Amino acid sequence: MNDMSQDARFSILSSFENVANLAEDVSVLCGNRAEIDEDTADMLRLCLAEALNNIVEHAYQGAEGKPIFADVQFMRDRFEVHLIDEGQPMPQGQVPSGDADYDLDDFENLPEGGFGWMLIRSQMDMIEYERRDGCNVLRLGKELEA
Amino acid sequence: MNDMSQDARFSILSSFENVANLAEDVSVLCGNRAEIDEDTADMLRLCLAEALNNIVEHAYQGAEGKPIFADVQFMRDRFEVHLIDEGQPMPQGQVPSGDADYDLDDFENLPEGGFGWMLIRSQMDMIEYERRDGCNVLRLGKELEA
Amino acid sequence: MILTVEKPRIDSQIAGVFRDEAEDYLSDNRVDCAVDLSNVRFMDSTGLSSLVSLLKFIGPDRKLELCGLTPQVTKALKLTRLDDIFVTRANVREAELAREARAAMS
Amino acid sequence: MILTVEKPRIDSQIAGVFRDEAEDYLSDNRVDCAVDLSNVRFMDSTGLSSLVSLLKFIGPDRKLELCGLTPQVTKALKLTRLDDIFVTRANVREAELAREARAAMS
Ligand SMILES: Nc1ncnc2c1ncn2[C@@H]1O[C@H](COP(=O)(O)OP(=O)(O)O)[C@@H](O)[C@H]1O
Ligand SMILES: Nc1ncnc2c1ncn2[C@@H]1O[C@H](COP(=O)(O)OP(=O)(O)O)[C@@H](O)[C@H]1O
Repeated sequence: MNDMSQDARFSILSSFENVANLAEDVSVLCGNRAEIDEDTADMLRLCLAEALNNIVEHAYQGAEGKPIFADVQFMRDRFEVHLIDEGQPMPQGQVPSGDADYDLDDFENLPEGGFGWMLIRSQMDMIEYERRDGCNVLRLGKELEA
Repeated sequence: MNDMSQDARFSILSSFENVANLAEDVSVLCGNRAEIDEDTADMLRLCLAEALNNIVEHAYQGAEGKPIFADVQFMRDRFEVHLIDEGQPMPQGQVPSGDADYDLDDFENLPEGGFGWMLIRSQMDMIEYERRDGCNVLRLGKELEA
Repeated sequence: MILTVEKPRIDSQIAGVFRDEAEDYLSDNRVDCAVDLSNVRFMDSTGLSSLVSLLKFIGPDRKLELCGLTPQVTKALKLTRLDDIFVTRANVREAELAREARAAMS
Repeated sequence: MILTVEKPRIDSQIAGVFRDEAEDYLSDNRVDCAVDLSNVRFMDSTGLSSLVSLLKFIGPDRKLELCGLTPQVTKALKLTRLDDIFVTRANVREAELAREARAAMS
């Protein structure tokens, strides 16, 4: 990466197909611009798909045709993706914990959900949520190796 | 391509390196989203590089750090890229002709420039220029095969 | 028996169908099962959920193993610690050998 | 003689240097010249301009030929109709055979 000043903003309308495309576009762009390797770009795509699927499923409760924005900012040593929607806020106004220290031996109570946030937390170096002007703003950041 | 509603806006600061990156990012995005083949995506990248180099060279007369925007819009049967800068207007307020019917036999007077616009004209289905609010707005459009 | 997933992705569009079909099969046939994931290049959280559902469905008396994991699937299992819950085999052949070994022991 | 371009691109960052070096060489050595473009994957308008400059520079009494054109270069020459102005050869070997044939004729 060569310059601090390359930003991109994507605008789409909510649908599972559109968010899958968006996750791909953004991860390809980050792969090109931030020179991350293919594995990292794959995992980034997965995280974006998880966060964007949550927006369609939970924030918009499955409704299609609602606005979603993705702002991508490249800085010298990291990049950020901000996901913005106008749907329902996160429960308790914060990002679900999604910690991966559930009890492996408690067979009956193995979690059947929450893996999305575990994956996001394992990959991103910064996760910040804010409710702003009636919008959900989720900021995901990743440091780049020197 | 599946949905009419996928737009992207890229913002960069002028420099030959940044515009080369931008030409690549936009052509990769169009290649993914509009399902154009690799050859077409290569030629698109070339056209964008030509138009963006002209902005740095002529509109901004080589100055670095000036704003350039690229808006990409995908529609069912075509896509458009709008390039916007705040530099000097086009001469005579219009796009240079760049027609490729120069005289092949007139050896001494072979053109040594103007190939950029010949390439752009040969590849794009729509080329429109407008001066708006002190900005140059160049709209390039390409039809997609059914 | 071996359940081979033909699709290259187990994501939100397909995870539900996959789970339902597998559960139907496993209620009709009370056998051990190895899920062959060698065609699956991409698995998201709903794919992981469907595997956990299957494991609970089959219960403690039967075996559910995974085989032929591609790199992205391996990574997704590891990051959610599900690699500690599932028995995995390199490929279908290994899964069959393991089943034969169990049969010989019992 | 054969002038081989080592770089994978002839664009605005390199076209000027390429032209100057080639012109220096061609003023010191009054020979025919074949430009080997087999390494060049990408050529933009400034690359095309530099080739036209070279053709004018070498003048009508000497030959300037291009060889080893990759698909993108072939396409750029065609779209600007410069493929009608330049003699092109499939590769370095063909360019040398053509030069030998010319030498035998003269
Ligand atoms: N507005 C919202 N945007 C994003 N996520 C939300 C929103 N509202 C709720 N959520 C939460 O996101 C969680 C989804 O977590 P995730 O780890 O992807 O698991 P799941 O497999 O249940 O989708 C749900 O628990 C849901 O409560
Ligand atoms: N503001 C501008 N934006 C884009 N192009 C401009 C602008 N002002 C002038 N131009 C014209 O663009 C032309 C560049 O054409 P091009 O075909 O790329 O040839 P060249 O090889 O001379 O760069 C120049 O003739 C120049 O006059």
